[in-house]
Amino acid sequence: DGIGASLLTQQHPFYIEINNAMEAEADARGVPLEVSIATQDLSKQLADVEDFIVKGVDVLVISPVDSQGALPAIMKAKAAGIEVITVDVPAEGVDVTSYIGTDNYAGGVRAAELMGEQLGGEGKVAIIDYPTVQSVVARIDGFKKGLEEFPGIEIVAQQTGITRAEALAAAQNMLQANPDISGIFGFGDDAALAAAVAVKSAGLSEQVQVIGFDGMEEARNAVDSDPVMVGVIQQFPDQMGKMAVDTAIAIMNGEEVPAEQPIVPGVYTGK
Amino acid sequence: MTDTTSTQPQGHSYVRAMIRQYAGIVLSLVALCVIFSLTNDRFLSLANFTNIFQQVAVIAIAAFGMTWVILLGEIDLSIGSIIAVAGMVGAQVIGLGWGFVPALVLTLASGAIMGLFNGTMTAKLMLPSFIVTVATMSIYRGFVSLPTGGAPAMNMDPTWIAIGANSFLGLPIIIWIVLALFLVNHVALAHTTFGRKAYLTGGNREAALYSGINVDGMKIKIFMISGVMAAVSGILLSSRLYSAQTNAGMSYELDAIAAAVLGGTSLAGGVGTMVGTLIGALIIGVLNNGMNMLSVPYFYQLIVKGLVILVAVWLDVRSKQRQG
Amino acid sequence: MTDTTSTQPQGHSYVRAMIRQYAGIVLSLVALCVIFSLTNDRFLSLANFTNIFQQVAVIAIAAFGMTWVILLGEIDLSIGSIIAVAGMVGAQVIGLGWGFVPALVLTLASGAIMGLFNGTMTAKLMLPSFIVTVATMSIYRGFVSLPTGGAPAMNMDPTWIAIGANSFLGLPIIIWIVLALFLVNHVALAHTTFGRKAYLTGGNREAALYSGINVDGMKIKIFMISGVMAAVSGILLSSRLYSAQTNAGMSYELDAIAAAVLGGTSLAGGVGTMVGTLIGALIIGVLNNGMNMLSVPYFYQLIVKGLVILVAVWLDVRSKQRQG
Amino acid sequence: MEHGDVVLHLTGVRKTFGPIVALRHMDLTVRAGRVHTILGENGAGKSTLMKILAGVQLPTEGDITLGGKDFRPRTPQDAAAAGLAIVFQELSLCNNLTVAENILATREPTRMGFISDRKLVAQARALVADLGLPLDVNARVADLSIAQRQLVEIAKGLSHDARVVIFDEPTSSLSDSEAEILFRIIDKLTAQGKAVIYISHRMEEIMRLSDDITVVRDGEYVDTVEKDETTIDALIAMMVGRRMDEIYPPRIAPEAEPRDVPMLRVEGLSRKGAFEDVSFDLAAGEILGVFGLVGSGRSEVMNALFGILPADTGRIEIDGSEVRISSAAQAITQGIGFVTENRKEQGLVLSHGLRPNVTMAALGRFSGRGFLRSGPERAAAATEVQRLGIRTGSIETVTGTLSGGNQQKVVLAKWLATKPRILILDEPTRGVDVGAKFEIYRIIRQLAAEGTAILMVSSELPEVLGMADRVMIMSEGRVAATAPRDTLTPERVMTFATGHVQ
Ligand SMILES: Nc1ncnc2c1ncn2[C@@H]1O[C@H](COP(=O)(O)OP(=O)(O)OP(=O)(O)O)[C@@H](O)[C@H]1O
Ligand SMILES: Nc1ncnc2c1ncn2[C@@H]1O[C@H](COP(=O)(O)OP(=O)(O)OP(=O)(O)O)[C@@H](O)[C@H]1O
Ligand SMILES: [Mg+2]
Ligand SMILES: [Mg+2]
Repeated sequence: DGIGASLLTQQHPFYIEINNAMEAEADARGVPLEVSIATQDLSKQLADVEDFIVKGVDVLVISPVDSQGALPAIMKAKAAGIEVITVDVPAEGVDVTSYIGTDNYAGGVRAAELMGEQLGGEGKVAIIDYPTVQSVVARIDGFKKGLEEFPGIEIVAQQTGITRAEALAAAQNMLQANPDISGIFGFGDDAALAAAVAVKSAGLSEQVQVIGFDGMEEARNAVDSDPVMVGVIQQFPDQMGKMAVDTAIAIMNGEEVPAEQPIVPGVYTGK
Repeated sequence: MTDTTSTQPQGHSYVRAMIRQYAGIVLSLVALCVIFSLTNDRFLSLANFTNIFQQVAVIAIAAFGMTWVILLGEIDLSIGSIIAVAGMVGAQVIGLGWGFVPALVLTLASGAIMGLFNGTMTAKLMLPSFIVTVATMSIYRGFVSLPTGGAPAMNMDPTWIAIGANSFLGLPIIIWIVLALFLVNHVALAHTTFGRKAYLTGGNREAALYSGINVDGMKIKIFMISGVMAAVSGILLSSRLYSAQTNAGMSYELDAIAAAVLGGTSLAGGVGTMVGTLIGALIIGVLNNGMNMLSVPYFYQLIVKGLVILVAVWLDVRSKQRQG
Repeated sequence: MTDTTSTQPQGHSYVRAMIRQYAGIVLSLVALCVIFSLTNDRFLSLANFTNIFQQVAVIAIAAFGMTWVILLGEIDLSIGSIIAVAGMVGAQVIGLGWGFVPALVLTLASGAIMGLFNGTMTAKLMLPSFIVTVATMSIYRGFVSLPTGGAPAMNMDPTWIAIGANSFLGLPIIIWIVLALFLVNHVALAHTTFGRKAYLTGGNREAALYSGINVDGMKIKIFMISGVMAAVSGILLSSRLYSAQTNAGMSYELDAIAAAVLGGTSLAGGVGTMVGTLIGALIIGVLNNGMNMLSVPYFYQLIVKGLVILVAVWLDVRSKQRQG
Repeated sequence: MEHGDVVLHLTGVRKTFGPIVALRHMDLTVRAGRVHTILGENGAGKSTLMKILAGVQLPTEGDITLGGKDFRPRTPQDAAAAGLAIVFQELSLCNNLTVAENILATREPTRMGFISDRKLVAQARALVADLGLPLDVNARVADLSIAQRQLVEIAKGLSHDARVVIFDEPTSSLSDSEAEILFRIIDKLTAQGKAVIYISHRMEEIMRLSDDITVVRDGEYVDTVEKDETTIDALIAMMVGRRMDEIYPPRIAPEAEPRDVPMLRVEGLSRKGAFEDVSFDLAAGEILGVFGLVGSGRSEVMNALFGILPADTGRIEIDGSEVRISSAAQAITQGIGFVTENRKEQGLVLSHGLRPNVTMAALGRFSGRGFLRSGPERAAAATEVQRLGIRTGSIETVTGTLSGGNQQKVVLAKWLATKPRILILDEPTRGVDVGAKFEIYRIIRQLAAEGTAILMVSSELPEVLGMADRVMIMSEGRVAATAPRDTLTPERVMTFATGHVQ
């Protein structure tokens, strides 16, 4: 009994905050909570959920490693009579009791708007992406869609930089190939922070502006103190985690819960 | 029936020999089971053992293939990528509407071809298999993403899904597949001339050559076996997940190697059995499952898993040394 | 100065021997450079070569350590995790306010201790290093997350950051470090009795034992070298990133092995040079950089990287066979 | 096929490895029912020729006919199918498998595609019994001594029917009693009308076994003679291109004054399961021969003295004071050198050049403050190569490409480079040709004359009696007798060795 949570990773501050918020809330409300980390491996997530089923949890909170790929895990849980809440990443092809998450596409559009403003509608832009994660793909799609409003802005390069080290190398090399870049959009804080380092080490601080996504503490501090980091799309993992536990408790108490609980991302551009 | 593997003394007492050979790892496995069932009363249930077997199936089957490769003194680091490619091939063929059987055949064929490439590079160009398969690990991983640009591909073919979801005679089909493949691999290794040739080649390449064994041919065939086993793993994985993931199977090669080595397969070649590998895979499965059941935090799981591998291999090595 | 490695014919023409030995990989490196400079006019610039060197520094230094290990016929798969632990140790010590020098010393010590553990398990318990370091890869990766629970740890110590950001005599400090460590490792390997003992132990462990070489001691020392080199890599990486990431260095062991093997180090032990490893690391760096510059999509980069490794190793093996 | 008919005929066979000419020009005529010995110095190309016949290597040029038909085997199966069996010089067994599994490798009896283990063991057992070899077919090869492995190799080579049987130095690691078994097998083979090609460096057994003898020099055919029409001296002269009067060089009077304290004193040395209560003295300048049957524990005593497998009890004194030796490094520091019996595994780094091999046990002498000094190192390597007459292109030649005898000399060179006070020689002339043997004996004498104390383990009785001042005979891990050479005859030594005397 209690809540079982399957989170997609533990090596990202965003998920650590979700995790911490969930544990704090569960503690505060006196509900048992167990957390498994899928380490971005779908079959581990499936195994984690199967183990939750054997343990007999009442509600499964899951942040899918993959929207479609989580289908069997969620269906298994539902078949075992467990209610499912998805957090951060939606599930496709199966109905869940509730979805709590950031609208990544909208966040991408807002990043584009910020970029357009900062560059005054003119310039060359590079993107650091992570093509195998859907929430990131949605951000990039939203960003590209948003930039369509600014015909003077051209996307000249897009490279993958999954870890911070990879993002640093990708940003360095893109700047080397296109020294006239004036903006970089990083799919997450890691990518943006790495891009800012690359900009500085290439001596292009005056010319290039970097926008990130996630808005964890480190990135917000960077926006405050580092002129290269002009802004970051801010998600609210603490709200997500708390809301997930509250929703789960509501379900256990037999209350009705909304099917979607979107959390609109903010734009952080400094204190 | 007497056993033919080389590490076993042959004699009247087959059971005693078995016990002696596998004492170290069986001890580890039993110890883990006892610890977990004492700390969690749901661990010791049929449902949970079905769970463990299902979870371990992908690793176990890949490890059967890996056992052949290691036995030959080679290594195959590309199986994680082959698992992903196989799932993707299946999903794409199903997507074309060709149906289950062609999808199955082409998936297995893709595994065989990737293995053929590994084997040919190793045998004919005389490159070390470690570096060949590090390279093909990257190449095949690149291949997976070509059809979808990195996105996963759904595969909801009912027969395909049934493999991972349905049961037969009360046991999940996946478990039947694991047991069937275990039997085939065990018999092929322990009781056929092909298996014997693998032991000879792995034990002393030059001696095998002088005995008239086509050593290059053996290498190529065995990398193909490894490729096909990985493809079967890929089928099971994508069946369980209803989809082919582009990052499927990542770093599974290390689990497969760990399973084989835990089971007493020597990385130097020439020594190893399928029975050992199956037990090794079960140790890894029980460990993952048991720690999940105990809600051990992820980082501690990493530490405990590493320590258990160390202890189990050490027990195995020591129990074999004692017997001289 | 004459060379003392065993694979080189010694004679009047040291330069000719060098050319012959490294013909295969130098050819690969030059070919890559030519292709990239033809397709992108910014490739061939001092700024970009500084870039490449900086990006390759982490791999190159880890590969120097790996060269020692492979030379001994062993392998160290835990260096990726050691890189992460080292960064984290540095960040934590800085976080305690103890300052740069203690942080540096403790970081290097942590690398040495992790290497000591690897070496002791391998030498004293006589476990295969492959399985020992697969296990410690998991264990050390678990350690990284203990202080922060998986989150990265900032490390904004000005001296620490200066290592990755500042220049000295017009060249980034990182490059000076790579060159200095190259020189130290090269001289130690090629011109000291310690290096000779490493070659001999790797070439034939038993013969080395009978010749009075403390084979176990060599193993332990060399795993410690590998650990310390990985720790230096971890320092550079965390310096360049202003922080210690818990997933830092993941799968870097494969790049380090690839660099060493591209450079002609034999996985069987007993053969290899630091010069080769440096060139091998440069090939990997040039390849990554050039493909980024050309905006090659990620999946194609994986494929091309694998193919280039295959071709380069094949060229190397072939050029050596030709010379008999 | 009648006795005396030509079975195998070779003309103008040539084999090159890149620039290296292994066989220049080889002619050979082998007849049914006769033992045809091939005699030549180390590196003359004998094994290469046999590998060509066995289908392991292809000749560069030349014609071969077998039973009148053209014979050009491309694989070992081709050769076996044509009726050729070979016992290889270099052991080609899988240590991980049992004796039975090795003997019948690739010819396992099967039933419906599966190996029948019962038949496998039965067949192997029958074969071993038929050949009269003392082997347990269920034993793992890894657990056998070198000599026993050699017997397995013989059984494996003879496990299928053949018209021509080749033995490439089958006795190099056998003691006389096992060699006797082999000779009986060979007699049986020739009685059945089979042709036997035999390679050995032991002149006595060649004279005993052979019908025809072909001499090879530098890869070139020299002559074929009938045994009855020649003498050992004549053969040696043909082989080395000059006359050699005396195989065992005379003793040179010791230069050092004899002292009362022995250089080495061993008292009550025991190691469980290996040897018991071994005691002996060894004076400076003395050669103590250690004889025994295979498995009598001689090598284990030597390993204990050298700190590899230290003894459980007993004491070792050097120059009158007790020493503890628990590692090879300590042994070397005490001035002990150890020419091991298995040069491939314990002696050499085959993939490395000669120079690092020669200096590997004496690195300290070629370094300063941890740095190698390549000048002295190269000089030392060159000196040893010259002193021992090692046939090599340069001091950088890869050791693995040298012939067996030359490899043996490299091991010797390696220990001479340490300038030992006490030199242990375990089967120092295994697989070495007569010319090289003479050189090695000469060097041993020279060392003894310079005051080196020498322990010489050998399974060749003539060698022990020819070289030693005193002989220690071991039997089943114990010292059966120690006596001055003058008091010993071959018969007496054998009685002690076989344990017939208490
Ligand atoms: N694979 C090889 N590559 C290069 N050289 C070789 C090879 N095999 C043999 N040789 C050379 O060919 C020559 C003949 O070698 P072979 O082994 O036939 O001599 P052998 O007469 O059997 O000597 P021994 O009495 O020492 O066994 C030697 O000089 C050896 O170095
Ligand atoms: N019957 C046997 N079964 C298994 N192993 C044996 C047997 N006899 C001897 N051995 C092994 O072979 C080795 C023979 O001992 P050792 O080498 O000391 O004897 P040796 O007198 O030097 O004979 P050799 O001529 O073989 O060197 C030992 O290591 C022993 O373990
Ligand atoms: Mg020979
Ligand atoms: Mg011996």
